[in-house]
Amino acid sequence: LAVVAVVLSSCGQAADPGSHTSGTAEVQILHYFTWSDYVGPEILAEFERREQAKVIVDVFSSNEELLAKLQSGATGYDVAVPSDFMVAIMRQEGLLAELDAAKIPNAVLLREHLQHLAFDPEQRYSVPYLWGTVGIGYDSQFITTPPDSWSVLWDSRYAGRISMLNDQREVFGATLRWLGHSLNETDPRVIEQAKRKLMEQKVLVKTYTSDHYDQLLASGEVVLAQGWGGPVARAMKDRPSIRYVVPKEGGTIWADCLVILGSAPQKDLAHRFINFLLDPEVAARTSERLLFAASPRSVASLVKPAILNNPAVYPPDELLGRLEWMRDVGQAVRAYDRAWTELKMH
Amino acid sequence: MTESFSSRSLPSSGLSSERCSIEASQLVKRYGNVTAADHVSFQVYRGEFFSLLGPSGAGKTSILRILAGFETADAGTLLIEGQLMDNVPPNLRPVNLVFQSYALFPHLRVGENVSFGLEMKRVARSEIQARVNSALEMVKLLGKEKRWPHELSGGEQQRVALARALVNRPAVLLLDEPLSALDQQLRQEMQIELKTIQEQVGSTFVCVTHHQHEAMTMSDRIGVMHQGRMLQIGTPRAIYEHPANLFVARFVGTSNEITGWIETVTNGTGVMVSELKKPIVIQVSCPESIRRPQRVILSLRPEHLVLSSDECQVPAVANVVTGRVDKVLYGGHETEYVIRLSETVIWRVHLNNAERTRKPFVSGQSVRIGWHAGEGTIFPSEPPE
Amino acid sequence: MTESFSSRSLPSSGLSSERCSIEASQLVKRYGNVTAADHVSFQVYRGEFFSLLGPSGAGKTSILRILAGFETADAGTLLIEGQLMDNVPPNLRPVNLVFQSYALFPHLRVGENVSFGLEMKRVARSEIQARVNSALEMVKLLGKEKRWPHELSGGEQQRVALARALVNRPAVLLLDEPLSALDQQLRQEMQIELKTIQEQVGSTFVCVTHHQHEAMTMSDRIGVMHQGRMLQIGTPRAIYEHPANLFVARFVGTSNEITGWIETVTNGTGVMVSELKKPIVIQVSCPESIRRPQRVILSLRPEHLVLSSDECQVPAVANVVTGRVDKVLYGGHETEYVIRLSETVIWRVHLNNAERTRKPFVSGQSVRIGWHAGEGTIFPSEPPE
Amino acid sequence: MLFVVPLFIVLAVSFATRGTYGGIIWDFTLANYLDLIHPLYGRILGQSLLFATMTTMLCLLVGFPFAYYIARAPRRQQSVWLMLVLIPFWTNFLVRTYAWMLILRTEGLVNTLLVNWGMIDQPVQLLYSSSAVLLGLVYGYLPFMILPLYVACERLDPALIEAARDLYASRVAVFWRVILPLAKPGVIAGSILVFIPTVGAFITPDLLGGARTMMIGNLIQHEYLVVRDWPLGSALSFVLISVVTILLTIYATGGRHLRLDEVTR
Amino acid sequence: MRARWSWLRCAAWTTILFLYLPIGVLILFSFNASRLSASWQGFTLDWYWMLAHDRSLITAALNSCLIAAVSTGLALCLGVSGVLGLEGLRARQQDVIESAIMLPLVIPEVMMGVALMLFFVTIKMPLTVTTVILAHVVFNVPLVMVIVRSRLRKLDRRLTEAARDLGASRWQVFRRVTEPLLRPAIVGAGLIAFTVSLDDFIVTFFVAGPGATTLPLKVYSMIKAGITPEINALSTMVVLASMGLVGLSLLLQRKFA
Ligand SMILES: Nc1ncnc2c1ncn2[C@@H]1O[C@H](COP(=O)(O)OP(=O)(O)OP(=O)(O)O)[C@@H](O)[C@H]1O
Ligand SMILES: Nc1ncnc2c1ncn2[C@@H]1O[C@H](COP(=O)(O)OP(=O)(O)OP(=O)(O)O)[C@@H](O)[C@H]1O
Ligand SMILES: [Mg+2]
Ligand SMILES: [Mg+2]
Repeated sequence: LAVVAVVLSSCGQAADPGSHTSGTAEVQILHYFTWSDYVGPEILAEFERREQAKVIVDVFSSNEELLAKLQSGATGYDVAVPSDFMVAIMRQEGLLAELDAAKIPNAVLLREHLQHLAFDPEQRYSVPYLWGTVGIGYDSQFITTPPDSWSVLWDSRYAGRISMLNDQREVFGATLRWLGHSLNETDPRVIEQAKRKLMEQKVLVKTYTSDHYDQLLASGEVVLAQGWGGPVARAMKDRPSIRYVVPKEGGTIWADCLVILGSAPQKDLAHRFINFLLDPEVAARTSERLLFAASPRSVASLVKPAILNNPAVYPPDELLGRLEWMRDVGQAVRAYDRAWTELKMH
Repeated sequence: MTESFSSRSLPSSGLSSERCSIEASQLVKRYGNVTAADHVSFQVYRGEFFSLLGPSGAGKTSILRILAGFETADAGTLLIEGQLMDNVPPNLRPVNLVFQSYALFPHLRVGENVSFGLEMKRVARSEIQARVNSALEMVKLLGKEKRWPHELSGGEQQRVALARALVNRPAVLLLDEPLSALDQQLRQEMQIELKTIQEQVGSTFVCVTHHQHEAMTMSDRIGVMHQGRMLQIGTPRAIYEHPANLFVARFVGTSNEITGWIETVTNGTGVMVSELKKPIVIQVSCPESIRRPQRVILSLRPEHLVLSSDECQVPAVANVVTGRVDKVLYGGHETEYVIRLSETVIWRVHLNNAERTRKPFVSGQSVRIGWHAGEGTIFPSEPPE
Repeated sequence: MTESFSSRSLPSSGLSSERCSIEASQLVKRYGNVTAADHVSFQVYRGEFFSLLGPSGAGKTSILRILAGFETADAGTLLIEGQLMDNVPPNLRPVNLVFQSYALFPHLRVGENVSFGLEMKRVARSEIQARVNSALEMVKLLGKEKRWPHELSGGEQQRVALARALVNRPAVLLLDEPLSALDQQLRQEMQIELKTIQEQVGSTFVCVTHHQHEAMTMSDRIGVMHQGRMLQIGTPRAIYEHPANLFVARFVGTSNEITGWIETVTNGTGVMVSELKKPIVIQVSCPESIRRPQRVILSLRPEHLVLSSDECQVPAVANVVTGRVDKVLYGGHETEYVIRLSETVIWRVHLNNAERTRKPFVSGQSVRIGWHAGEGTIFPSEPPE
Repeated sequence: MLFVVPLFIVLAVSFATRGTYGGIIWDFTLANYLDLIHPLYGRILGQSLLFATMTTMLCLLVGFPFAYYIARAPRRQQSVWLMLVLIPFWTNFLVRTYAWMLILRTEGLVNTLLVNWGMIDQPVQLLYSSSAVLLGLVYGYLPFMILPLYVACERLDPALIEAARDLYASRVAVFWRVILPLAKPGVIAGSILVFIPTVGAFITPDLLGGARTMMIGNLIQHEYLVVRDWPLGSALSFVLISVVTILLTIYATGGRHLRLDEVTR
Repeated sequence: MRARWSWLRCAAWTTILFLYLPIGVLILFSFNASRLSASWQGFTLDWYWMLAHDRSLITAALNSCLIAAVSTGLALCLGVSGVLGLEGLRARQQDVIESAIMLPLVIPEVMMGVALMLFFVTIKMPLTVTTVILAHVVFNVPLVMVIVRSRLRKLDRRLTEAARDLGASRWQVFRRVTEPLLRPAIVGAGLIAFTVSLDDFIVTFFVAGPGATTLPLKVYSMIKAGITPEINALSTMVVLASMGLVGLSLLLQRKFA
């Protein structure tokens, strides 16, 4: 009983974060709905100091969760950070507010390949913020000849030392590229073909995971991992022999974009916040901490060379041509879904 | 006789209610198909010690729970202290109940248990103290206030329960099998103590028990219950010496029985022929109600029987039967002899062990049992129930 | 006398063990600082009904649990059927225990409860059937095999527990307060039944009880325990008529006591001067052990006392004291009179209610109590304990 | 109120259809249920049920001695034991699971010890196996088994055990013939509390099982969140609920107790 | 009995070991220099230091405590009163109502979450801490009821009757007799409920509104950027703290008993 009592009392102090939702304080309050750790505490502090505002960060762990929530009418958030394909969906679902370009001067300073993207041609709703690629992280100690094709994931020499992402689109995406199709293939027959390939591969795969392949690489559990650049880069810290490559068949490019929600209570502040995050020097810091590439042109001069030259974080320019954006495939998703389920049950 | 007669009188016989602290008439309580109380009527006079006596399942507790207000009667009326008790909740009734197994609050100390009722009634602290102490003193538990219930012996717990009820100075105190959990020594002491306390506080006691001897020693009047019906109400002597029917006769004491036919009846004393193997003639006092010839059962109390061994002469008694000693149950101050008159007829006779000189009867020995003319009670041989 | 003497003999007195089914010597059992059994020694002969009698907390159950093997004695030796029982687990002992609260398996039907032991012993199905039936028949429960324990009355449950133990034909049957949960009527029946059953099966019964009368009526011999010590072992008559000390005298029956000084002793009969307000001279039979002058307590059994009202002449008895009737407890076949001799001295006398003619004594009336010379037992006034 | 409403909402949703970008379009259809008539889903469900059953068994195996022990321990200690059982679960589930992964993986604690003790010369693959999943599930839901068992055992009258011993029952016999039957209510309650969540579990299988197969839990999760096909997900959930309810009813009535409270009595 | 006893004790301790093995590991790795806790890279206290300065994490933790505590409290009130209410009814009604209440135990979490979210949205209730608490109450009440009810059934009805007889109103009976006697069960139920709601992710996510981020939400969303040993540090603190509390309460018991 004592325990319960103490816990209760300790939570007395915890009351304040809750009470912020009532938003009555004279200082403006911005609700930032994002991936955890996407914004460093010191950066927030800086913004708050500058704007005399308060930023409350709420977190989600997948684009779909974000969507599910907003679709069902959750309100109160100002700025969110959906990934590219999700921006498209949210736009169609009318969840986004139009951006006022004038209020985001930094937005025009983005790298070219991040401008006028298919999911938001006129850049009316979103600004790319952090971006990166999906490729292969491998341990150069075991794999002496640097792989340059997705086919290495089918190489039986590495049986049981391979990890794949636990994400149907990415897994199929890689396969489809390898087979010379688009990431966003909707033809059931092609998907079927990819599925068969993956079924062959399954015996070699140690695990499908999207969250801890960095650990696996670093600890040597696996020597080949399909994954995002960032985590691979993280693994390099613990195990320098880790390398990262985007195969010649090409792979996914992704970008998490800053958007303002239609239901945002604080649109002005939101604009200023976005602009602030896109400030090259702020973006650079974020980029260094998260090991994802930042979108502003000028970060190149600001991030440490070590990071800048790490292909896992900043893809070399010659690569850009081979990358493809992932799009929502509409009802074809059921085909993927069924294929994925069958793969799992194979 | 008079008592035993008046005792049968029901409330309808308009006793002035200021003499009564409880008037129950035609109470009915059913549980599903079981009838726990079947048109039960009785009165309890102010300041009297009234007992409900009956075998397990007779409906005693049910009646008590109706009085206390935990059950509501399906029919009938109940007055306590002259007030109608329909939908008066338990906590507002001028009665307190001492539970069969005490139901002391395990999480409260003795003192707190006793003071509970007073606190509920918002009595002043100081007064509470005083009354609790006096109550504990009355039950000889002063100084044990700080104990926990589980640290007390059965007898002590029983007394705490008593104190907890008494401290509220209830008009009526209800006790459900107050002594059943105690061992014999304690039991006998508590019987006397209870009686004494009742005389001290002078409030009405209604006590449920299935212990015939207990009921007799403590009570002013006893109501004998069976299968939810009230069979007889009267003083201990009345129900023992003039039982209303065979069941009562058997329940309130040892009943040695012999069946036979009434032959002739001349002004109250009749002649009955037993149904034993070799029929014998018995002189009985029989009520007018008996039509003859009729099959009857004669019930004799053991203390009216005189036991003698075959050879030595029988004392001057009118009626004699012979039997064989089946068992000898030595009981200290008295010995009980189980005697077989025939295959089916078994009698039990107590003999006081006073004369150490006289050699006791032994098992297997054949004996004579005699009694004076007119002893015992006659019942029609097919009892109402 | 002889019995009472032989009864005091301890196992050390080398009784041939083939006559004994239990030989316990110097058993000691401690719980923390409580000594539940303090060098207890006793023997139980084959086929006898032995009772352990004592107040609550005397250590009876502890002894029984040691016999059954649930507790191990801290010291002392125990032989059952001539075999040493050191670390023999309960399930391998030739004894069965009938638990104080029956401990019937609630998840098994009556029949399954009874057959449990046999199944454990891997007895053949067919035989099990037969034995279960005979056991149930013995306790008059045939036809109730399919009932659940909670569907039975207290008495029936008790009999099931009995059957469950008997069906195993144990050399020794242990019973812990077998009748304590029953009401008086059932109790008396079961007492006789138990005795009968024991005679039928002829196996040894060891029965724990704190009910003095029960112990006496059922047992061949009784061991009286108090505070973990065995005070006296003997036949009911022996312990009742020749109690070894004051505690036994008080525990096994009513003990009317009077303190005084032994003056002269001439061949066995002594003269004692009471300590009442006006001292009176009493003739007593006193053992040699008494040195004189010595302060002693004379304990008298009620059945040896003759009650008479002041005015009418006293029957020819040697000793007379006077007192005042304090309470009259009508008990059906007999009436108990609580009589106050002085402030502190209170006696209890039973009178048989046979002679309906004689008018009973009433409360407050002053009476004379007389008894023959040499009645009663003398104890040194500071008892050993 | 708050308890039943969600159920009906979902029931309704399970008859709707999916919008192009997820979401719900309210036109009545049985399509979702028809889609489920496919051996694939059958296998998934079967597998999940199998896992849940095994988990429940293991929990019983591990939980019973423990519960019995604390039930017999001195009063004061009992509460402490219970707290000891609960405290680990005040840490984050994901973190706990990660800890297990650290323990189980190829250079993990277990392998290292085994190798050092020379029981095995080659690290064995413990992680990403169904046994790992079982382990994780048992670990995750043990308390829900222990508590009811404890309640049941604590009520168990020691005199009954002694009675059985006195009637020639060996310790084993005592357990099977007396203790277990009497603790049955607790067993059933525990089983229900463990079985239900384990059927729907999805994180443990993903992390410890390497997501190499799919549990009904994963599938529902997947449908709701990844595919954003709420109608299908709801349909799935409904099938699951009904199956589980039926199974449990059978199980419980088998033990002559149906109502949960009965069960924990 | 000895033998059985000893092996039981072994079993018990093994179980405890099993329960605390991962805890030990995560405590260990809370001192590991490596961010990935992939391998041992040397001792450090950095994570504790970072934890101390990570506002969002601490907020989340406190949020969790708050929500868990409040919802547990509510669940206890509802559950206990519900149980007492049920006692009054006929067996048949009891069954019906009860099975309705037990539903949340059977519904898959995701579904539960979505359903509740839809529910709140339909009744135009803005998602806030409140909604989270309500949701937690929904799945905690059944747990509480199951546990408390089992105890209530063992409670001697005559005790409450005795209280009534001694002049206590229904409320007084509860305060002075029922509640104290049920306390063990209530505490037990509270602990379970607290544990469950402290660790709930799915339901919470759906019904959580702005500013209502709990620890599990935080942790799960850290996956993308990588879960840092800060969490281990936090968990360590939690475990040690609760251990301390238990010890404390023990001492207190000793003192008063
Ligand atoms: N709550 C109840 N539900 C169903 N039947 C009941 C209930 N209470 C009592 N009865 C039945 O009513 C009858 C009378 O019960 P009651 O308890 O009044 O008898 P009693 O004289 O008190 O018996 P005992 O001496 O064993 O206490 C019994 O047959 C009993 O089975
Ligand atoms: N398990 C135990 N732990 C501690 N003390 C005990 C234990 N069992 C018995 N005692 C103590 O030993 C003494 C004898 O107990 P025991 O049960 O043998 O007495 P008893 O004669 O059976 O009493 P009763 O007639 O009440 O059953 C008592 O003082 C009791 O408190
Ligand atoms: Mg009763
Ligand atoms: Mg005992």
